[in-house]
Amino acid sequence: MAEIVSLADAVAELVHDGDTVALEGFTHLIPHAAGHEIIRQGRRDLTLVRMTPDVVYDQLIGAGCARKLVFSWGGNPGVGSLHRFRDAVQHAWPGPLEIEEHSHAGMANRYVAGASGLPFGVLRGYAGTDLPRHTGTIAEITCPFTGERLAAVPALNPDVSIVHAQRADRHGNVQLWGLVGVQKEAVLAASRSLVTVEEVVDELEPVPGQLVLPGWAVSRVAEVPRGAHPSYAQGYYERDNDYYRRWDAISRDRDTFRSWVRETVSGAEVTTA
Amino acid sequence: MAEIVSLADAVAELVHDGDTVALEGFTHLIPHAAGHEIIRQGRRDLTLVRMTPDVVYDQLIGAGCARKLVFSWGGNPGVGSLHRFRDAVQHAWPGPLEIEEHSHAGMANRYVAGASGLPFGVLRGYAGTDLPRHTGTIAEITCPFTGERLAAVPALNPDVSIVHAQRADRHGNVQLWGLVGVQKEAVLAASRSLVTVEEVVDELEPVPGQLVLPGWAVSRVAEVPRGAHPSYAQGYYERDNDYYRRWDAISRDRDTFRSWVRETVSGAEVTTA
Amino acid sequence: MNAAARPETGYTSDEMMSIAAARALTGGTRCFVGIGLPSTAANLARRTHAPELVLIYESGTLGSKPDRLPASIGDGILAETADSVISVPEVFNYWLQPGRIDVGFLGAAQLDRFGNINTTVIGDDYADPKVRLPGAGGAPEIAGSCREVFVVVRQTRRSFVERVDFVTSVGFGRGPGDRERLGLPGAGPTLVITDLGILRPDPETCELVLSQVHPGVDVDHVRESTGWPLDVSPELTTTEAPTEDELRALRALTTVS
Amino acid sequence: MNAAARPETGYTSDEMMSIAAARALTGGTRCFVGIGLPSTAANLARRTHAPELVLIYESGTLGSKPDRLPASIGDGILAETADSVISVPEVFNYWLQPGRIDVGFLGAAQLDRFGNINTTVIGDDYADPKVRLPGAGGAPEIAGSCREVFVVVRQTRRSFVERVDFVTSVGFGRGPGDRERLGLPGAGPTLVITDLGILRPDPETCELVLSQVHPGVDVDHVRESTGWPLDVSPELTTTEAPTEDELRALRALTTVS
Repeated sequence: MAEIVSLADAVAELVHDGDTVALEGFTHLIPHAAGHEIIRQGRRDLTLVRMTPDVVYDQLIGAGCARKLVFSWGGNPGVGSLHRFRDAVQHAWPGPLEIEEHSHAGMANRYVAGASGLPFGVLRGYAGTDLPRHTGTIAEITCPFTGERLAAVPALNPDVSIVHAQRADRHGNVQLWGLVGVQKEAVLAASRSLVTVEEVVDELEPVPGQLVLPGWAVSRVAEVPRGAHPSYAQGYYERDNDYYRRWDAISRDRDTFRSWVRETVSGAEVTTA
Repeated sequence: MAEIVSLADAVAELVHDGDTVALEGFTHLIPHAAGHEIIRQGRRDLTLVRMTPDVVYDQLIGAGCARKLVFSWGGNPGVGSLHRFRDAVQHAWPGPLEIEEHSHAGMANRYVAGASGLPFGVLRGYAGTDLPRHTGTIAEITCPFTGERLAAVPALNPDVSIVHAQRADRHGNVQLWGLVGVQKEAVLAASRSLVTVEEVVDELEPVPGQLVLPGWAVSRVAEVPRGAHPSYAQGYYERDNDYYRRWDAISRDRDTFRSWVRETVSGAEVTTA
Repeated sequence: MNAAARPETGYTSDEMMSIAAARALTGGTRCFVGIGLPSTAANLARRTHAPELVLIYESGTLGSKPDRLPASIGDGILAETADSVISVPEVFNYWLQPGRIDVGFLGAAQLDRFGNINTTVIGDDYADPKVRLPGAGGAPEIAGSCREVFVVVRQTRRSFVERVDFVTSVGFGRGPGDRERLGLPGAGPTLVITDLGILRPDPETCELVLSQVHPGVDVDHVRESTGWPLDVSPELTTTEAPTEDELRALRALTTVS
Repeated sequence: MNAAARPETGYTSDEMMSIAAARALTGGTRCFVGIGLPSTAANLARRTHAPELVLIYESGTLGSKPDRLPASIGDGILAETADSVISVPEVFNYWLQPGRIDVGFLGAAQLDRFGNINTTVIGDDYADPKVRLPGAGGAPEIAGSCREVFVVVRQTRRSFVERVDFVTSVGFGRGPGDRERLGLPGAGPTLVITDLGILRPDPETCELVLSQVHPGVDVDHVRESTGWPLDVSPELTTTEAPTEDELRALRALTTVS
């Protein structure tokens, strides 16, 4: 049964410097509060994994938590570019950022392989693109029955995966619905996992389209109302589209970003490498 | 959009002699009525695919519809053996039955590969068992990243897959819930598909745990109330456990079985090869 | 359940077997419940001393809490009472294969001295078998991937053989080191519960050894019911007889269904 | 949408582009809707002449029917109005990869004469790019597996280049036969809709050729806005101007969001 703890305790216990950490949530249910807690606790040298590094990863990268990014699409959805991500890749600020770049299909299959206890996944992908020239984790594999050649990608098995969900019960059983993305796979692929939830309830009323993760498959649950803001939690609150638009201005300038970290993530400082 | 037709028309149109046909449903929602229609229309030389060939496949095999069986567990669940299946394997009655035998994990991954448009699936399976010595469709594959050796199985892509569901709407969108087994994979893996449903409704009210197949992914829908009997349809009727027990006696004896076919499947005859 | 309760004890040997098997499941163990005898034992355990037991069925249910004995592994009660209902591919790929399950609970038609299981064919010729059995089902991967495997099976000379006619599910293969060589992550069959007693693998030889007899069962009778020269543990113990509570719970479970 | 409506026409070139793109989607086409401009066009088509259009988003929705323009490809309205909500791995593995989708609708940062798309980096050095773009997302496999691909992109000398700096998604590679050699099942980019006109691949050379100009657009201006010597089809036609209904529907859609 997953233990129910505070967000600060969960991050302190589960996320260590140098870890490979995945925060997942496809537009919906992005664990922003957990991301801020990682910044607040000053974690360093993380390998950050995420299909769609958007604003929360821009913040983590800008704050100097990351050594490496494993991803398939890094942008501010509906707005434009991620300026902290760009600044790290183009100008190594606040430090150099190694990248390992895949397609969505590849990343999804890497999580599936990780969740399945397999060392690799197979897909029809990457053929003819320039990705395999720059990404070491794309290989060719031959079908033993037909001789056909396909792409293989290694399993993703993060040290910690963090996702946000609508609800958990007191045994740590987790319930989410709406767009469920790759959250189940991310949690099952990881050695340790944290689920932040809108609320802890006595009984999980069934909801159409729900996905339930048994408490015994989750390490820690933390109750964090609005923990996905500015993304949304279906049934709880809407996406704060203004925040995403405002982020463009905040993140464009290093000093504005520094002030944002100091003021918003309560006193955390950006240290440059 | 799936066309809504009668069961007889659907089987006449979709299932041809010599086809590879999968009827799926894991204990729940087994398409018995469709199986009987195949017997009634006298289909021959079918390669029958099913993870758990139980009573409906005992009937199809006994009635002489099958040339080959691809499966992972053939029994009468909760009762014992399948006597028609045994008689076919042990005494070639009513004709010889070729078998291709896998484990559940292997069959499930064969359907997944088929649904995914991949030529093969990968699993940790079969190691140390005698299955690979007798089943040609099990191979070894090496992970291109770790060098680890795993099992590979070829995709299953039936000519026709048939499943039963609780409901469809008038566009042929299909809704099922409860144990969903491998039905989605079976339908998506097949060239053609038939879904028999308890009822066709105007609107599919969402149900927790539902699986919805869009009408454009299904070839034909046929309304067949109680079409899963003697198995069950959650929310509609219970499993007829007595039927399964009675089947043991009916199927033990060839003549009793012949009479059953004649009387129950309206006039069909068993022809021996 | 075959056989009536023996007048001298007030319970049948099958009842003793189910109760002994149930006792082996404790706490919040995640248990993959195979078809047949294991389901009775697992449900009994959950209804008596192990209410936190997590029952997983290959039909796609995690954490089923049935209030009667399911008629099959796909009984609707399993889905209706589950924490989560998932597809069959997901059961095998996301839950069984990565080693998330503590105990795989299996039956057997034949079992050999190294705990290998046959549920495929009786006879030497696969193509022309003496008896065609149901086949593998989920068992090969349950036997491979669960952290340990408990087998529940009635003990006779026909079922307990020197070497199974067909290895459907691997126990210890041909002996020490075989599981490792085959890359099977789990510990294999650590416990075999029969209607006569309990066998455990010898840690050195991996051979199944009689470690416990049920009350009133003679060791010689167990030997005669075994198709290989059965070793008996020097620390042989006798199973505690079923309690009134256990018998009542078992009978309530099996009568209702 | 940038730029105000030109007084002489009453609509902007972006509006013309979205309307031209929308018109390309008809009937019950299954359309995989990429991020950005494609979503506007696909939603416009569904709201006007193609109510049966099946919209599929990589966020996990089959058959979304939003009544406003989604703010992103993961907008809640897409899940709430979908026939089926599925996981992201399922979108790619069960629905895209096997070729079930008729049209993949993509945007681009750079596009070359063979319809290859770059959304990864601008500049020659991947490790030290001039501009770091968002990356691949779902596009490489959308471009590979959909039966055909429509690209919507604003046409400038910077975006329409002789050869993309980085092939994120394959169009026709280096020319005829390349898709077949790479094992890509779909027909590739059969239609490129810009703010100036429409380009189609020459069936022999696979090179993008101007086949249509939007009303009031000069062919020379299109040539100047293209980074390679642009061929013009001998059957060049002019796009029908947006109707009042189309403009009203487009503006209703984009204003509400």
